[in-house]
Formats: sequence, C-alpha cells, structure tokens
Amino acid sequence: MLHTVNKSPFASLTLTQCLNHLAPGAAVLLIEDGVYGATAGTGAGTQIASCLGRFPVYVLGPDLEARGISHNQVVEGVVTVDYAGFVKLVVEHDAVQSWL
Amino acid sequence: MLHTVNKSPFASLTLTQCLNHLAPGAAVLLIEDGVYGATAGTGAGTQIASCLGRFPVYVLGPDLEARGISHNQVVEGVVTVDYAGFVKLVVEHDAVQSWL
Amino acid sequence: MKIGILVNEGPYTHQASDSAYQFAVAALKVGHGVHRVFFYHDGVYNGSSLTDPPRDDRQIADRWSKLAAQHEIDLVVCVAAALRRGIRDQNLAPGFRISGLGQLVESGIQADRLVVFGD
Amino acid sequence: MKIGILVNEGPYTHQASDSAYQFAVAALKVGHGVHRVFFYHDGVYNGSSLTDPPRDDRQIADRWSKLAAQHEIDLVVCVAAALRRGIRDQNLAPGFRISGLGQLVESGIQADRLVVFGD
Amino acid sequence: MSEGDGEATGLVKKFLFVNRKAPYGTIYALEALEVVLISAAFDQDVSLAFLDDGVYQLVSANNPAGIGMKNFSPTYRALEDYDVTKLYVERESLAERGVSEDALIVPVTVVGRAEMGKVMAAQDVVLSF
Amino acid sequence: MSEGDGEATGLVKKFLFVNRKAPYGTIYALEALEVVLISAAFDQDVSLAFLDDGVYQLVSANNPAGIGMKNFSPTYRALEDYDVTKLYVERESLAERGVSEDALIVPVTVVGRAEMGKVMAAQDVVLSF
Repeated sequence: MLHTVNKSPFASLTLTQCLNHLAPGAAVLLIEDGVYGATAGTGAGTQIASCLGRFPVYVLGPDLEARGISHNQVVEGVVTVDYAGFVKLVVEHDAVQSWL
Repeated sequence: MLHTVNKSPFASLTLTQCLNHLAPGAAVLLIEDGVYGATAGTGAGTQIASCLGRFPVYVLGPDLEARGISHNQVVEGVVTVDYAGFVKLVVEHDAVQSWL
Repeated sequence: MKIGILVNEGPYTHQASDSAYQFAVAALKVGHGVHRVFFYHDGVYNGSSLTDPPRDDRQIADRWSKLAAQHEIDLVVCVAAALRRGIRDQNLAPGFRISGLGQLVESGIQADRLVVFGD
Repeated sequence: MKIGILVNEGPYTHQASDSAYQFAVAALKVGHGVHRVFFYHDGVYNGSSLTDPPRDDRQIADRWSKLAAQHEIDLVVCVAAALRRGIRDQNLAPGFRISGLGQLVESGIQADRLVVFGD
Repeated sequence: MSEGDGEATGLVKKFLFVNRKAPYGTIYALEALEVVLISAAFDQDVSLAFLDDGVYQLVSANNPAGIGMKNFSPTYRALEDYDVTKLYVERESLAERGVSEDALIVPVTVVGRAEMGKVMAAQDVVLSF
Repeated sequence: MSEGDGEATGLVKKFLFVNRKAPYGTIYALEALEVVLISAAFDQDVSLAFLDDGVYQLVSANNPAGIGMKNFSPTYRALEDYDVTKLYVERESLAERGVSEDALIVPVTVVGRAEMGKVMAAQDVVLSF
C-alpha cells in the first residue's frame, strides 16, 4: 500500500496518524503541504527518519521546490521523486491510501 | 480579545496554538469542531482545564449538542453559551480573533 | 452595536456559513445591526443562485437572501474571488452584490466588531 | 495500466485539483490510461464554465477540458454534490458530464488503481 | 438495485472507506456515507474504517437540530440492510477522545491500531474524503 | 488610491492580518495578501503577523513553477511601497520548522510567542483567513 500525506505536520496530526498505521509492504509519499514533514532537524523530520528503517519514504520534488526546500534540507534517506515517479509508485503498489 | 477556535484538537494543532497566545483580558470560545476540545478526561480537556485559572473558556451549546456531548462530559468550569451568548461575548470584548 | 461578518467558506462543505448565519440571526434578535456580510475565498459560493440542495436540508443561499431583505443587510461577494470561482452576475442570488475587497476593509473600519468565520 | 482519479476539492482554493492534473498528465505521458476523473464534494466546482481567473494564472477548468479532449478522458461531476453547490448543465464546462456516484464506484472496480486527491 | 447489476463485470474488489473526519463541521462524513450506500449496489466486498475524528460520526447522541442541520447518524443503521456489516472502529481513537463503545449508534468491530493497519493493507481500493 | 480616500471617515483603526497557513497548498495566503494590499489604501494602522505555518509564506526560495503556480512571495516586497512595514514573525514558529530568519524574503520583526500574544491583544480588527 502506498500512503500519501498532503498536510503539514506542524498544523495537522495526519502525518503521525499515517505513520502509526503502516503495515509490511507500505511506503509513504509526502505531497503538497505534506512535504514540510521531510525537513531535517524538525520534530516531523525525526519521526520520518525513525520510520525509514522499516518503510521507504518519498517526497514530491515539485512540491519541495514550490516551498523552497532544498535537497540538503531533506531528511537523509528520503527519496525525492517527480510526478512520473509518483505514477511509478502508484503502479508498483497494489493500492493507494490518501490520508486526507 | 475574544479568541474563537473551530477545529478539533484531535486533528489540528490550532487549540494549542491559540492557548499559547492568550494575553491578559483574553477569553476563549470553542465553536464547531472546536467543541470537542471541551471533553473532560482527554488531553485537550486537560489543556483547557489548566488554562481556566487565568482565562475564561466558553463553549457553544448548539455545537456541543450537534456532536452528542452532554453537559456532564464538559470540563468543569467551561461555560456553555448559546448563539445569543456568543453575540454577548463579541460585544463584551474589544475585538475577536478567529483561529482558522 | 454595528457588527460586520466575514465568511471564508462555501455553503454545505464547511460549517462556517451556518455559524455565521446563526450568529447574525442572534445578533439581530437582540437589537444589534449587521452592517455587512462579506464573502471571500470559497465564501463567494454562498452567493450562487444555482444551488439546489435536497428539500429537507437548509437552503443556504435563500436564507441569506431572505435575511438580507428583512434586515437590509449588505451581502457582498468579492469580485476577484468570485471570478476565479465562477460566480458572476448571471448566477448571483438575490440580495447579493459583487464588489471589491475595499468593502471588507471598510466594514472593519465602520463596524464596531468584525467576526470571521472560516475553515 | 488503467488509472482512476478522484478529486475532492475545488479549483484554486486547495492544491488537490492541481496535483490530480499533474499526476494525470504524467501518467498519460508514460502510456498509462486515465480511465475517468470523478469530481466529488467541492471537486464539482472544477467543472464550472464560468470561472475567469487572472490571465497569468493557470486556467484549471480549461485545462481539464483540453486534457479530456486530447486523451478521451471521462470527466464526471457528481450530480448530488453538484446540485448542492450550484453546478448544472447550464454552467458546465466542455468535456465534463454530470452523473451519479455509481460512476465513482465503477471506476474503483474497473481501474487498476484509484488515486484520491483532496484536502 | 439495477445500477450495480447493469455494470456487473464479475469482479469483486475489496473496497475500504476511510472515515477520519468529524461530522457536521464539514460535509465529508455525510457525503462519504452517500458513496457507501451506492457502493452496496455493486456487490463488492465493502468495509468501513472509523479512526481519528471519524469515530465521532457514530456517536448516537449527535443532535444537530440546533445548528439547523439534519442528523445523519441514523443512516449508519441502514448499512446492515445493504449488507454492509464490516465496520471497524479504532480502539485508540475512541480512548483518546473519551468516547465509549456503548455510545456508538451501530454494532461495530473495535480493533487496535495495529490491526487497523492490517485491515487497510488488505484492500484493493481505498476511498478517503 | 481613491477608494480609501473616498471612504475616509477619519477613523484610524489597528488592523492585524494573521497568517497561519502555508502558501500553495491552499489559496488563503495569496488571497490574504490581496486584502492587505487593498487595506493599505485606507490609511489604517496595519500589521501582519506570521506564525505557525504562516512563516512559510515568507521563504525567499519558494518556487512553484513546477506545480504550475505563480510565485507570489515577491509581492511581500511591495508592502513597503504601501507603507505596510509592521511584519511580525514568531521566533518559535521559525525554530520549530527549521526556518532561519535569513531565509525570509523581506525584513521582519522577529518576536517571541509572548510578545506575539501582546501584538494580537492590542488590535481593533483581526482578519484571519
């Protein structure tokens, strides 16, 4: 299952709620305001980092750029993808769950 | 200043953010999904309770009823008002800040 | 007292428009004046003449129109927000008018209180 | 692969419609089929023919119409959600059609993947 | 219902409707329920998940008359008539909010967070609003 | 601008625009800025507060070309020409998000949370979106 999160973790509890429900085979993709969660050195970034050992985490590049977050600010191990990569992730997983 | 909060504290960080900015003379009114924050025995309810010594907290009755929260579930000391009471609070305070 | 109201969300989707309406009714009931209701962001959708909700549901655009007629309330839809969202004179409900953001600022200046309802 | 898309929010206010559009374009580019885009909740506002955003901004309704024409994509606006919000045949943009929620469920059954964009 | 039958393809997929938002403050819960009712006509394997603020949707004491809205919680009772019986409610979400299982309007299966994660992982189509 | 002058009542109120939402994910920040620019024509005492996710609005590196949107951050630079110079940014909000003051597109007054509370308390009209 591919899980997408589109909310800022500094405003909404959605990221935490998503991470609490990951099962084997899950991957997480941060999009829209959700990409703020990938910022290294923040509380959300630490949550993401501690998740990485068990689940891959991706972040949408165009949404990072829109928000002025450079690659060196992103938590190490989080993989940046473009929209084509987003499509690829959707295809590679059996289903998609959007955490709205 | 009358501060209104309309978000559930179990989904959004808004209640906490509002409570962190109260200055002398402030009052808080919980409306819409914000009324869930008045539930006794929850994390949000504890936050509200610890705020009560310094600032009055009100909750909109019709929004409580809509959500099935009975008066005995509301944090002690929080005052329930109807829409007329909401209007009165607006009139009694110099200005209103809606935490959206 | 003269009260101004700002509504930032459309009808039905968020409670903002409902809360604003109930608040306005309560204010009028105790003798306050509702100077103006300004509709911004998705709030402009409140002014659509084409909404047709289920019969047993509240008729949000209609009740704003009626309240405005009864109490001579100025219902202003922001022109820039409305154009962006497809609200124009041709689909504007009775009692609403389309105007600029200056009307919101003016409401803040002239009213004794401005109350904001949104998401 | 056949992909279905659900859009829950209106244009401009939330990024959902933008993300859905960019995703659809990317999927088509690599050869996948976009089976249907279903517009629900405030998503129905995407189908308004009356939007007139600033010239230098993206034209959201138009680009959905064009994408649908180029790739024969079925753009379906939920009838119940649309009536509630004032979207009808008279203000429906080209390429969109109004139909029932069954079209969303059918999309879930027939598409290989269903991707949801919302608030 | 003919709509479902007419579209029958023989495919039966596992559909999950994820309910994470409170009722009344926004329309998502109500409009989600409308999709669930329609989906019942398509002979699919339908489950509903209630977690986070979504558990509030099922509170039997909800009464929005004072805010001018219709109470749609009783509609959840109709789900059984449509053979939609897999309603999963998350224990941690109830506890955090001080909502007791007895306060819910329909019989549900209360599951822990880890099990809810497994329910989610087992689906073919996940609809969230 | 004539609109402000034409409506002049002699009253000068303290207006505060509260910005708590991130840009681009929703339109609130952009449309809030449009009101601020209009308000400048009314000769009022205008302040802007940026706290919580609102601080992201001022990040100079924002570049939404890849998502098809216009970059409106440079518009904050125009505020000075309209004599809107009281921009308060909350220190704790910046720190929590790992955003440095140097990353902001305009000069601002960075204040602590308690002081931000006092700025809010001193207003006549508070607009939030």
